[in-house]
Amino acid sequence: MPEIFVIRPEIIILAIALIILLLDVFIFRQWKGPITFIALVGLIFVGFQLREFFHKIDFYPAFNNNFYLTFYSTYLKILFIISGILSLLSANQYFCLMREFSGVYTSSMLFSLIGMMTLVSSKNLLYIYIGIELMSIPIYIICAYLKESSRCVESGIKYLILGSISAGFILYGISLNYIWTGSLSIDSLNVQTYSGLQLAGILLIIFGVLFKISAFPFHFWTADVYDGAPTPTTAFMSTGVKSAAYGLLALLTYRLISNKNIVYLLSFISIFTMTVGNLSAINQNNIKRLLAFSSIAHSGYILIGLISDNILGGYGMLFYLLFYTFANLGAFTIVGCLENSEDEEYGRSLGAYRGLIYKRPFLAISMAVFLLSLTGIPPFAGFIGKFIIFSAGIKSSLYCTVIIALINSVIAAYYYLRVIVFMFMHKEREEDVPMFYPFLTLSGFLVIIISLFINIYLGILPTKLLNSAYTAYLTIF
Amino acid sequence: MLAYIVFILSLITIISSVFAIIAKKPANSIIFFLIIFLGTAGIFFVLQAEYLGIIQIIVYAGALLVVFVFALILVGDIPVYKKNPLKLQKTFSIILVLIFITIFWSQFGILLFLPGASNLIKFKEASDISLIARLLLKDYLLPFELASVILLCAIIGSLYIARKEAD
Amino acid sequence: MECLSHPALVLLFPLTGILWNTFFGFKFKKYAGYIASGMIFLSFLISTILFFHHSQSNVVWTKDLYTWIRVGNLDISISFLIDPLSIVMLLVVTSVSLVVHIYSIGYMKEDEGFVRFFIYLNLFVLSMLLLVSANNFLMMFIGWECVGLCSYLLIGFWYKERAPVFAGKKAFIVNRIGDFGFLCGIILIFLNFGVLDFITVSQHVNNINPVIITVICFLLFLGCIGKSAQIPLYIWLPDAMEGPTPVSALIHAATMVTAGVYLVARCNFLFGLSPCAMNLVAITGVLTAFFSATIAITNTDMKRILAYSTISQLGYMFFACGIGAYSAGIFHLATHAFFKGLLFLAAGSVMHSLSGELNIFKMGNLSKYTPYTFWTFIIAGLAISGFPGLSGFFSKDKILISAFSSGKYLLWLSGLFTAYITAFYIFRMIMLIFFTTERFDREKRQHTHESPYIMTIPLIILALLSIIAGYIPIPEYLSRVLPEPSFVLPSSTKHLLELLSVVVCLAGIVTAFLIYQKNIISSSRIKQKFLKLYTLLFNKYYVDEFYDELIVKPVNRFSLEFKNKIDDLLIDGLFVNGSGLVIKLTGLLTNLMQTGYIRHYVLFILAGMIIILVIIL
Amino acid sequence: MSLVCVFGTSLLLFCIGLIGILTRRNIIIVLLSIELMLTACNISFVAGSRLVSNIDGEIIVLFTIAISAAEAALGLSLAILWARLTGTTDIDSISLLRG
Amino acid sequence: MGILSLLIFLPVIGSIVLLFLPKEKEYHIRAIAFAFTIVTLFTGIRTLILFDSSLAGFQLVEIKEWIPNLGAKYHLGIDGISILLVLLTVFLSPICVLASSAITKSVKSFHISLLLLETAMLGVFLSLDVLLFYIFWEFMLIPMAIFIGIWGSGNRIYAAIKFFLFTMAGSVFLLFGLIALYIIHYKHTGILSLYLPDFYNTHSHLGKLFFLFISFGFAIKVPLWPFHTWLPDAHTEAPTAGSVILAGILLKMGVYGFLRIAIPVFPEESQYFAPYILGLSIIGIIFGGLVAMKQSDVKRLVAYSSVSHLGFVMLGVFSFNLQGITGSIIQMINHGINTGLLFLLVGMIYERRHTREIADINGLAVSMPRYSSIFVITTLASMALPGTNGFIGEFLCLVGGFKYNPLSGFLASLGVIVSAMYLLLVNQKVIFGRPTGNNVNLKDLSIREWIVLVPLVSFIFLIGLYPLPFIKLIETTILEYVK
Repeated sequence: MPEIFVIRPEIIILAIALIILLLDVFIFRQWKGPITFIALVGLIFVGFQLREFFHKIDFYPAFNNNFYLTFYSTYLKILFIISGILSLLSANQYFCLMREFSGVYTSSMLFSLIGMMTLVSSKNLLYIYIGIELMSIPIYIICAYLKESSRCVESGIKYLILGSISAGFILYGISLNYIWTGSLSIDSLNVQTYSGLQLAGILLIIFGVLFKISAFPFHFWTADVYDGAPTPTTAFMSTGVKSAAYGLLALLTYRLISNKNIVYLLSFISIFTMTVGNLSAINQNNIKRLLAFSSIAHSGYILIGLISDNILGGYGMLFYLLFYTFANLGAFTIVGCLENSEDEEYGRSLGAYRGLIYKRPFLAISMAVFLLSLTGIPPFAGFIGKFIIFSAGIKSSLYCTVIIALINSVIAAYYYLRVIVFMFMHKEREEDVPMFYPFLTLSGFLVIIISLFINIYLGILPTKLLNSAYTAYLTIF
Repeated sequence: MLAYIVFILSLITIISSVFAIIAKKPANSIIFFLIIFLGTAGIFFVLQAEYLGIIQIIVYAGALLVVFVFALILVGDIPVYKKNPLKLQKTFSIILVLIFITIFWSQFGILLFLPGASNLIKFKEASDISLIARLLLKDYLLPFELASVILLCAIIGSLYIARKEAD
Repeated sequence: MECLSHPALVLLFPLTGILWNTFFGFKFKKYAGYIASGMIFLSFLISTILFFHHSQSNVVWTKDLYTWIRVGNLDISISFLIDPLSIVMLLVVTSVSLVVHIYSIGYMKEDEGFVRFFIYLNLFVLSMLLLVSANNFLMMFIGWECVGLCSYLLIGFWYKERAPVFAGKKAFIVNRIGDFGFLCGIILIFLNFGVLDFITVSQHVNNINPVIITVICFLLFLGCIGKSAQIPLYIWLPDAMEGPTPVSALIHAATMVTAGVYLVARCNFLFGLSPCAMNLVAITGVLTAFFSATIAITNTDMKRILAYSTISQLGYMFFACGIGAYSAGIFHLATHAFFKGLLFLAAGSVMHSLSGELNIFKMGNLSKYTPYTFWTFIIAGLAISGFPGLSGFFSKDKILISAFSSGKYLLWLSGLFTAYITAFYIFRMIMLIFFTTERFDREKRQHTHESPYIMTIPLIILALLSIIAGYIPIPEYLSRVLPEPSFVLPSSTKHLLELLSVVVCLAGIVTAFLIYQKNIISSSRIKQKFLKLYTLLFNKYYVDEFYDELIVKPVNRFSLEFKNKIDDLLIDGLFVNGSGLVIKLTGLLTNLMQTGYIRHYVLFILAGMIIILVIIL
Repeated sequence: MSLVCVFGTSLLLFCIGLIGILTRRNIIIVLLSIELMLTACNISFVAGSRLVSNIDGEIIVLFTIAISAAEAALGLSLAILWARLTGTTDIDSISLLRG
Repeated sequence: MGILSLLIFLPVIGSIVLLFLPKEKEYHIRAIAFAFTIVTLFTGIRTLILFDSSLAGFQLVEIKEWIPNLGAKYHLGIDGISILLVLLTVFLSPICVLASSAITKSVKSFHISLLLLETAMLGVFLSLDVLLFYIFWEFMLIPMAIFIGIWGSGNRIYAAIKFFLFTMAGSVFLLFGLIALYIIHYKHTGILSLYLPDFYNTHSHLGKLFFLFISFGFAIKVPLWPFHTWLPDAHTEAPTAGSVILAGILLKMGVYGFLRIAIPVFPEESQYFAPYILGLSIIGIIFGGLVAMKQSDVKRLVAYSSVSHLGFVMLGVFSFNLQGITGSIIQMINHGINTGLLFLLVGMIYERRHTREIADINGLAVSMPRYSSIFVITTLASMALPGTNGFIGEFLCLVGGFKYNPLSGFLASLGVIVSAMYLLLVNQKVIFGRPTGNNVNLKDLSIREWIVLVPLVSFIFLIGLYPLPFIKLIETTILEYVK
């Protein structure tokens, strides 16, 4: 098997991206529909390819052991592809009324996907650095995608500056680690006897990754960037990018878990992350910021899965990421849907959700399911995710962290419930604004219905997916 | 001998970077940055990483700074947006950064006892360019390609973003 | 005969009456009273059959109907106990009820709640029969509570007015305080004996620690105090007079209030083992008898005077039980049922003729208008005063003699004095109602008339009973089951004592006669002389006010404070909503950190990093 | 000893870059400061490569240079866009999103 | 599919059927919802017939693999502790459907929620798998909160959020405790299992902590005294059917949790904490009643009376003896019936008068005599008059309490007085007196309302006069349990 084989998915995606760029410029100048279609077909194809990998290849090193194809990476790659597909559909829904939609957006997303896919397969810090950059740089573009909107541009700039700084920290950390160990291999992080210098380097790397998963105190950018960016971008960032960062962090912590200090550090970070995220979300009236803060909080929960030193936590995290991807994408699609149909400012506020059940029961119910799933209320998938993660935490005797996480999920329930209250229990006030009916396209509908199905299905019958996550986590190297 | 050169180059770089940061006018900053990049390239040369030194001069000092200059020209002289007092910010920044330096510098102390700590000379006689090339096309083939994708992406993005819409 | 002697039949008839009147009564409104009365009559018949049947076989019967509750060793059946005690009670209850039922047909004729009234009455009889025929404590408790319920419903019968409803509530709650004690006592009995039926408990009573028995007796006696309106829980009974008069006659004079006495008598095997409890019963009885009699002296409300008199007579009964003369107590219970029932019914007749007037100072010279009422009233009055030859004399005398013979002279003395007061206030009332001058309004005189036969015939029946009841050898009959005090007096002393009580009785009557009829002693002068005492008595020792200040208001205030301060403010406000608020405010704080400035963010991130690094490195 | 001196230089440059980001108002200078940080990393890598006798450090510098150029280009175009939208490149003006 | 699965999923099927009905056809929606609840009721009766009361363990057990990774199974079973509660649930549900004719807003969603609620409650009582149990337990929050929030009155949103958050705060601690048990069991045996009886007699050095956590979750649901403040709000604002279910069944889930999980899993710890819990129950009994007396809203009053009654139930449970536990189960059923009736009655008056203020309602005995008789009967049953169902439960609980500790029983008996105080107060103010204003002309009970009330009232007397069959049904299980 040639080495090129293992990067076939990445190559295909790259090819699609390039084709799209060309098509965009030369053929589909006015009507951009086929672009999404091509991208989707490509991504689905890649998804099936990866599924095949998942059944066949448990471990395959390439590029002189710098790039491993494992169940673990394949699982995450499928997750990214799913996130990509749904984000693209969501973007199609979001931009349906705008002229701006073009190949640049789609291809940027595809480029970012390549970055993520590289990231989780890498066994070399150089690969990781490149992966992070390849993942981030297209995101800067699609954050600032709506050029007329100063909010979008602001979010792009913020993300770029802060992201570059974090990349700088990672790089410096890599250099410190390199100075001490003389190796760029990820295995050099495996510290049995570490020096302060190396530990400082490792910490800097972790900080950089924590920045990407928006953990406290590196979370400050999250709300602003998520708020400003076009909603599909936000959705993509909060699912794909985050999952990739988590995939990477899991690779790192897998090697560092023997160091108790780092476990304590991460558990503290986890506590602060979820608390700060939830507390900040409580007073939000802007639904995008609300979801942004909630995604910070979820980072905190997932961290528990990472630091609990057992398989349960590992595959719990993988499961959590998957359901979270669906729930968040669904929610953001609905947010985009409402945001689009109204005056921008109002569309983002909770007021737009007032009495949604009477106007668009489908949207309201789906939104409620997503939010409840995020809250962790059974029988939706979020509950199973939380259950496993907390079980793992308790198994590793992280009692305090788990209790705080549980209390936090009550706080979180408050603001999720607030949205539900707005949708279901408030009457739409007539004097507020003229009635509007959110416009839902087929693609948006697809995203919502798929997410809905998955969230309910995984809540009731998670066995299959848990098995996959389990086998995937077994091959984390 | 080399040690002295390195020392002097470092000094120049650091001083000019300080100036670059405190310079009032952006244009002056860019000039100082030129000095920094050149100084860095000098350090590379001394460390016998000539290839990198050249690249550093070409890319950083050559291309990048020019782009910055262009940007500066395009943006023009920018009025201050809001008179936000930065004093507190500056004080805190400097304090924090000093702590940062202290932490890391104390970690560097350990390097002094390593055998190769003062060894500026290259470890191998073989040309590093060929070695780099071999690694780039073998171990680091994928990042190499991906770097090109990054550049492509950045190009497209910059184009898309900076372009004025024709309508 | 055999088949008719099942005690359940006694209960079946009132039950039938209830069901009939509930479901069909409103259709056949006219017949409701007759049906109810007929049912009670049948009950009475069955009771009589039971009596004869039982007196032939002469043993204690128990009849199980079905198992009510069985949880582990807690095994309680619905079953009946037939012994002389319960038979006496059954007979008294059914007979008085029958009379009252018939009387009510006339008395309640015009009332819109006619059918309802008879439903309640039947329900009451049912519960009362349940109470007296119960074979175990818990079943007795059913009856016990249900008579309380009926009392509540019947006191508040005229529910449109405020006062009856309030009085009903008061009665129920005060009764509940007693029931609380009773219930605790029952549970303690169960825990210590493992069973609840009277016979088994009485067999095992010697194996139990006397201290526990005393506690149980106290608790049971608390129940009696509540139900039988003894100090300190008697306050509900005077208020209960807000109900229709037949109700007062039946429930609050003749039957229900005597349930406490019945309980003490029934539990004689327990009380007998606890001298302490016995003393308590006796002292409570005497005190109640004395104090309520004094209150009755100054009262002006006819029914309330009777109510206080009832309390006083109940005190006698407890007094009797307390000194071990259970049969005397029950004897007095039976005679009292007749003459006090008669008093009330006659009072009802008086009210009927004066369209509801209650103040005895607004009556007078009624003997002219209402002869039947007058004569029956007089008979009852003489009976309660202990006039020789009438039933009250026998029973009361028996009590006093027992008291004397038990050696508790102080108690005996106060009992005797109470007898004097009783005779006095009863005849004070009789004088003011039937003699002296007419003091009622002119227009009322037009309507003043004797009650219809349906009301007077019951009066006559009761009057007859009041006369002859004393000759029935009830104590002897009861002594088969109830222990008799062991001490005997020489018959000379006995006769002396009898004479003494006759003298006391006559003295009371004469005093009343002198004061109110002849005005030889001016009542107002006495009033002036003992003004303080008079006010004290007139205001019933301020007991209602005292309870109001000491219990009702503090409980109310405490509840309100508890609701406002603890529940609403502390728990809900501070802990529940407060924590929510704190979280929200902290949220605002964390939101403040989201300044929007990149340099701030970098600074925060740097600070966080440095803190972590300093800690870890 | 001399290598340690180089490491010190890189650390100082990194920190000066940080100060630049923290205290300068002009987006362009901020972007330059980021470049300074990356340059500091480069120096560290090259010196490290000498210290551990391993060429990997030099290779990563190559990539860093490329990527930092890409980042800078993108950053500058965003800055220009921002200037076009709001008429300023003051970094404090980028604070519409907050709270 | 076993009968228990059928029992659980019939309402779900019903709600799915409703989902596809156009929402304009309100009559059909009601009819179908009613039909499904009735069918569920019959299934429940069938379960009762299949149930063998002479066996102690779980019966009609169904096991299927569910999530093998976590050791979770789809595991249902019924025993003496749950059978009565299940029957109560299926019995109250059709009544709730019938009682909701006043609902005109979103009829379809209302009935869907109702059916889902029924499923959740049945699921809680029937699951033997902890994860399954918790899923139903927590899922129940959603329809209930929606009930309160959409069809509630006045301050409904506050009440809905409070209900949701308060009970969820409890359930997360419960979740922690359950997970801890799960993990401890795993560490002891090496087997991942969520089968509830596997956890029984777990020993852990942190047992006390875990017991407290689990108890906290259940205590909020019960609600034990200082954790009760969600209840008055939720009860008051919920629509009639919501209140009935809330009082009738939901609160029982907390007690059921104590009986099924907290006590058997931590026998020693529960012994250790019993005095404290008993103390709280007694405070609840007495102060709940006193506070009820001072309420101005009928529903709030009834809600506080629930606090008081559930205090008796907890007293029975934590006396750890046969009488106490039997009594607590019977008392739960009674409370479901009595308080359910009270809420139905209050709902009926609310439909007529659109107010629940005690001060605004008076003299109903004059204008609605039949209604008033039922009301009085219910209050009497609620204050545990012998001969009604309330007495059986309360008496047995008190016997249990006395048996455990005479002092606690004695103090709890004071509740007998308090309950008379507040319930008679309602009677006095609402039922009796002369009607004024709008209270004069009120329509007495309609036939539909009779159909709603009569089954419940008949149970008042049935249980009150002949409770033996009910006791027999649960006796064997509890005998085994007490051991």
